[in-house]
Amino acid sequence: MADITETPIPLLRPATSTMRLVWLRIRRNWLSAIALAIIVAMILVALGADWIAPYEPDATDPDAALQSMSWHHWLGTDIYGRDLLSRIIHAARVDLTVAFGATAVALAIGSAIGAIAGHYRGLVDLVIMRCVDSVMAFPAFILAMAITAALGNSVGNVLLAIAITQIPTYLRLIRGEIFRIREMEYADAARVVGNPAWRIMFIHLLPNCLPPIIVQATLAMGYALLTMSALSFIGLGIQPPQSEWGSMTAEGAQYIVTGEWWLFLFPGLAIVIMVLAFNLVGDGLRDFLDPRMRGVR
Amino acid sequence: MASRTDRRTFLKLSGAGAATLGGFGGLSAARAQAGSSTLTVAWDTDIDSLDPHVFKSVGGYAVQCNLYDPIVGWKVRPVEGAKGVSRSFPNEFEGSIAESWTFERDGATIVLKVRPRMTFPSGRPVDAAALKYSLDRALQSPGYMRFIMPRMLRVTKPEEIVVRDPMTIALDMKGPTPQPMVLNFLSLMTITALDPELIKPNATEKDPWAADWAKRNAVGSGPYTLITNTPGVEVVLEARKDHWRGTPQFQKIVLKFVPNEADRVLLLKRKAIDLVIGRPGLSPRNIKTFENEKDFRIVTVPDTTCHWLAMNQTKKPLDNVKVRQAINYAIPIAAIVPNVLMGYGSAMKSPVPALTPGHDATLSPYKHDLDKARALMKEAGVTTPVTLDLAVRIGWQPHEEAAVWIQRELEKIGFKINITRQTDATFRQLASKGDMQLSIETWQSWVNDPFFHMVPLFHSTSKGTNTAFYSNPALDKILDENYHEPNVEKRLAAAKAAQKIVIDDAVWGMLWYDNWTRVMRNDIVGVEKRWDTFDRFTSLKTG
Amino acid sequence: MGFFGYFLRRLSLVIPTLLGVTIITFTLTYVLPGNPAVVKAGPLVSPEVVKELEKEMGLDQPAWVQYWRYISGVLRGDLGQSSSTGRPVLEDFRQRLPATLELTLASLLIALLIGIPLGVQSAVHRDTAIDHIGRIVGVAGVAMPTFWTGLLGLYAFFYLLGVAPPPLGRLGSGIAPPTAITGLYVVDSLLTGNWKALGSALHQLMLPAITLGLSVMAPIARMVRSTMLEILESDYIKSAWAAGIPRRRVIYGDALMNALIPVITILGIVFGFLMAGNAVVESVFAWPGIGNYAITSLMTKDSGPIQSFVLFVAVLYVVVNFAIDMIYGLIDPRIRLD
Amino acid sequence: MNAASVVDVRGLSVRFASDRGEIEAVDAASFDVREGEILGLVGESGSGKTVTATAILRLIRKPGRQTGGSILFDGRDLARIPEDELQQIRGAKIAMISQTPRTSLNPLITVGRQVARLFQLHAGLSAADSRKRALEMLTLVGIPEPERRARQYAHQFSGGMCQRVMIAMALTTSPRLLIADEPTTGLDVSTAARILDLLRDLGARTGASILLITHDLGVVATTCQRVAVMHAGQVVEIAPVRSLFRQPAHPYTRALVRSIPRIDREIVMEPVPGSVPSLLNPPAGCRYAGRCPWVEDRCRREKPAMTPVAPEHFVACFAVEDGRAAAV
Repeated sequence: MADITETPIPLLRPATSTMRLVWLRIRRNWLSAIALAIIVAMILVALGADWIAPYEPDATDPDAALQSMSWHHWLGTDIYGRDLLSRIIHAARVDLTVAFGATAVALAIGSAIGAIAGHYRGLVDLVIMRCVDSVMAFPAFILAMAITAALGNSVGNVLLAIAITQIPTYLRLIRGEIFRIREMEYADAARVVGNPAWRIMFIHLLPNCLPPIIVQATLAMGYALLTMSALSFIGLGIQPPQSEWGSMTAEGAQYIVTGEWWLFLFPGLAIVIMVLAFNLVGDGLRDFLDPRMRGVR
Repeated sequence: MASRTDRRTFLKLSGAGAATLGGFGGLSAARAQAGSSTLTVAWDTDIDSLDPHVFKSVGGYAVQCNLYDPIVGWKVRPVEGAKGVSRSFPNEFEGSIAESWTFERDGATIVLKVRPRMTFPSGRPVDAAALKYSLDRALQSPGYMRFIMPRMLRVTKPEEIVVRDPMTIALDMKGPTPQPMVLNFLSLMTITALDPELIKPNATEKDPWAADWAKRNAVGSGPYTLITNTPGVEVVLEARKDHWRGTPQFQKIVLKFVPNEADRVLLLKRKAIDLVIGRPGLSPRNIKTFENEKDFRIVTVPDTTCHWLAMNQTKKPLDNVKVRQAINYAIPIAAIVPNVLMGYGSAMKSPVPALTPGHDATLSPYKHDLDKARALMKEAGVTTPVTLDLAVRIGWQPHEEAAVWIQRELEKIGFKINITRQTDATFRQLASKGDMQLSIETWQSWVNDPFFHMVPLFHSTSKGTNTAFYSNPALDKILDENYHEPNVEKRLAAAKAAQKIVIDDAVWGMLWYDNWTRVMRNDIVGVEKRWDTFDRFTSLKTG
Repeated sequence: MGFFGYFLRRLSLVIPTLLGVTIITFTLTYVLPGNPAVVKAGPLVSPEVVKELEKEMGLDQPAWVQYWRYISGVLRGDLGQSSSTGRPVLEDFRQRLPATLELTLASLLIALLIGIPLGVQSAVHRDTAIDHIGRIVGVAGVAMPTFWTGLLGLYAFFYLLGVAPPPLGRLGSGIAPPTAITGLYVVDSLLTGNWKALGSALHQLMLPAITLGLSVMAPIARMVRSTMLEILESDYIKSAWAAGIPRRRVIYGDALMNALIPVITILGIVFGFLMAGNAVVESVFAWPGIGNYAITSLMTKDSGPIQSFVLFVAVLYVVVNFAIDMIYGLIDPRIRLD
Repeated sequence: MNAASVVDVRGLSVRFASDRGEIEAVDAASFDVREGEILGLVGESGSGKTVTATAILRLIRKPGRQTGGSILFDGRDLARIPEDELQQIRGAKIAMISQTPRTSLNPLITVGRQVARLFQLHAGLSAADSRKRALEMLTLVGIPEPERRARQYAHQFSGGMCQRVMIAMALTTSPRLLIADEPTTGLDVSTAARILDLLRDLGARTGASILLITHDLGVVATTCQRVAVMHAGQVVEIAPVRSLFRQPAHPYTRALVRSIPRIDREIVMEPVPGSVPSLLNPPAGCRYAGRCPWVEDRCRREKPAMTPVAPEHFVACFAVEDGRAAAV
């Protein structure tokens, strides 16, 4: 029997509607709510880039080169007279593709290998975990740098490089959860009743793994954006004609000293805002999904 | 004062944003140093080797030009209408290690008279014996001089280098050789005097020319000596007190490694450095921002650096001459020169640079004419849009910008162009393997001679540098037969014939010749630009 | 003997990891495009010469032979040659490592000095404005690409305001480095009482260290905050309150002491971030460390330094994490004495 | 009231804010602890005993807060004096030992140091003197080999030993009131008995009054002089031990007494019928109404006041007031 010292929660009875609770939590986490709205908005902008962007992203106009912000070009133009806003909007596609793609790939590969390690245990697990240790021995960015340098800097390779650095996280998460479930008595009981193993895994794995995975994946997308932009800065980023915010910022860096600061500032801001949004949503989700935090206050 | 100028410039450039930050101008750390004896220079290269006889980085060559003396030198004369700048002119030479020279055997032998009382920093004399040792080493040590010397000078064995008396040395070439070619070759900083007494103790059985040691140690007789070389940080040179040219004003040269161009601009604008050198050093767009700044001076003179659109003839449809001609008609060079080069360059009329003997600007029919280009495409039978990759090197800003202009025009005549950006090394590798389709290439010949220039670029046997993979036996024949033709008139006529073939075959998509441009503190004069484009600090002074 | 067992257990994991690391670095360089022989030979030589060079450099051997040569070279301290400086990579590393260490340690110090109080205050004032601001500052710190903040800082503090020195290395121009003891200019100038060099070294270090420090401060602040929250709720803190221990001492003594133990464990991760950030920040500020070296080499496809940098960082990362585990074991009596 | 009160709690209310509304953890609780006595505070889990104790030291943390009442200590209201003065009282004049001795000691500080620093803090002794006094104190609470044990850490101690250390810490400065919150939870029976003996013994020797919080009426019977019964945040009955066990008045107390196992003093209690009501927006009346066999309308509407049923014996129940309870 727990005493009241811990928290007064055990005494709670559902006295209010679920909707109200959700609203209360959003109100408490208004920052995360705004961040989520930004992400959703950015996804919509990326999807509708062709309609939203005022100009073709690659349409050069030498007469309008290096113009500052104006009614015609809200965020100015670059040396080729391309509209910066349109380019940022179109670049969102590449950035979000890599961010979501890398996370999805890492999640898929990580879960699969994690499940194998968890299922076979023993030697297989040992070998897999030593490989994971080796991969994790590299700071993520350094590994991504080495992989991109080796494979060449296409969207696919950058995506893959970032994904590889994230695999261990999911792999260990899934593996650990499988180990935990195997230990549990009710899994044995369910097996006796005749449920196939995968079903037991799936039923018990999903609800336990999902919250940390969602939180992890959200944060990872922010890191993916940062990694990509840093790769671009050191010259390993995505190549034209595709542009992404990081390479745009890196290119823009050449122009700050000559006064064309917008080329550096705005793509960089796009990264900052998106990473900030992913992080805030991740933090918010952590609070929201972590059962220990639920209901306090 | 200086800081105020900076602020005003910045305010002008960036408008409202700066106003809020504006109050701190007085904190500037500008260095007033007229008459100072230290010159701080920014560059973007390390020194990979100090051995004159091996192929090396720009940094290696640039430093070597100040640590060694050439045997013969390119003479410089003031450029008219420009303050404090001189340049070399075709076929004008001056004495250096060789005070004077004469030709014998109808030009098959050159006799060099070594400058008297010339010494290495060690105090040992630079004499015929030292020169003989150095030339023997060039011919025999690992490195690329052993390939180039027999080709150009037609000296293949040490026995052909003869010491006649302590101050006289003769080179016996295979036959009569064009004199300017010989003198140009002897003006290269890679063919110089090394202090034999420093090399010899470091030689081993496996390494008889001490190639390992020479990589890290300078043994020249030049106006400067190397004090420190800290890769990635700085290189410090100090002037010799006893050099035959006299003592330079700048006693100490500090070359700071600044890999990022934006940083170089920043440092120069803040006067943390006096001068930016290197290739490209500063790109035209950044140079332009210094045009109206009274604290800085831009020195710009025409040069022999060629930039062209390389078309790999092993890739369809670039094997078709009509397609290549069409591309030449589509290149908007008239727009690129002012908009990309900001005027710091000029349109290419021939693959042989305008300053090179034999250059003929009248041969090329090409000018921007899309109708003509489309007609040629039609004649070539190319109807469906053709997709091609156009590769440029990362960080070569004019190339990246020009690529976009070219892309736009080529797409108007039936191409779909993907611009790809490669690091320098990848670019070079793809080019030499023949994996490029279109790329923007550059070349500068240290020896200002049409044949020296054309052979590596267009001769069918020139692997690696003939990036078009162009092969034309008729051209090969002209180049081979006239490379060492001593008759000046005949040789120039052959150069013209060769040029015509190359232009008619539209081997290159002709782009531009660069200007040689330096931005520096406004009180620096005595700038000298030679054919190899490397800076000599000995002539620089304030005034 | 609990600690010794713990030491052995952890050590047994380190060795296969290091082996894996070398295999990964080798594989990555093996497939790295850019033929070192072509780079070395220069443009004017024939393919035959390149072939000859390839043979000389052992590039024609099968992968496993090359790996064996690579690993035995690494064990002998032979990291190959750099084609851009023409020196053995090890020598270049030795020259540049102090710069990197100095920057890394300074950044870590800044991150800890800001991150810990920030985390503590956020936890103590949970859900108040202080907490929210702390959280935003922390998250914003990680959300900004370091090269972006670095360049902005350079532009503002060097170019516009002139309070930061030019990004030209570790000492101002004309200032001689202090007598080398540790290689860290700040430490050496302190030890030798060279105040001029100290001032200059700190001045040069300021902007890059703050840039890098801010980027890794957030995980520290976040970890401190969450462990502090947990610990402030713990029984022993409650009993400390009840025992009338003064507030500051409870928070910054009893609670923080316990909160710092988990923080030590994330220092490994922070170190990883620092090494990664280092490369970029060094490149922005032309800081003469190994990160800048690697990135410059990336441009010139100088494979020796890149390969060695990646290997070096990974090994260092493994060693640092191992050391952190050991420190953790030494500090926490629950591990040390069991 | 014959003897002087050390602490007099009057109408104490404590509330916790939550997503769903206010939780009234303590509702107008009143009781006093007298000079030299051991007062038992009993009730089921969640009845507000610990919150009450925490409130006395004013250590209620957000989202909780004291919403009413006063806590008179030496004639001053602890709820209203400045924090720095309170600091002088906590640990020094009012000490507390908790139900979780093992986790109540700082894991990173040696046991000896944790005791010694209280001497430094509250008695202003030098480091050396504090150390000496700490060893004496450890000896006093029955720690064998105190020299060696003082250099050890909490995790090297058993639960009982930890509780002895806690007691040693609590008594360093001869407090006037010692709050012992379930001091025997988690200890085996014989250890628990010895800890209680120690408390009783030391209480008598140092003259400290003890507020013993427990859910075990057996403990109360053997240790305390008087007892206060709490239910759902309300004090429902206060009486001398003898009187309470002989004639429990409140229906809840009756149920509690009935639930005591006969022979041994196992800590587990027979459950009282029904469950503790929600403290979230609780009804206005008696909180036992939902479980009470004698409930009537008035119980749900009004709150019964404390009324005497015997000397020193007070109860808050309309049924008792009305005499209906006696019928059972």
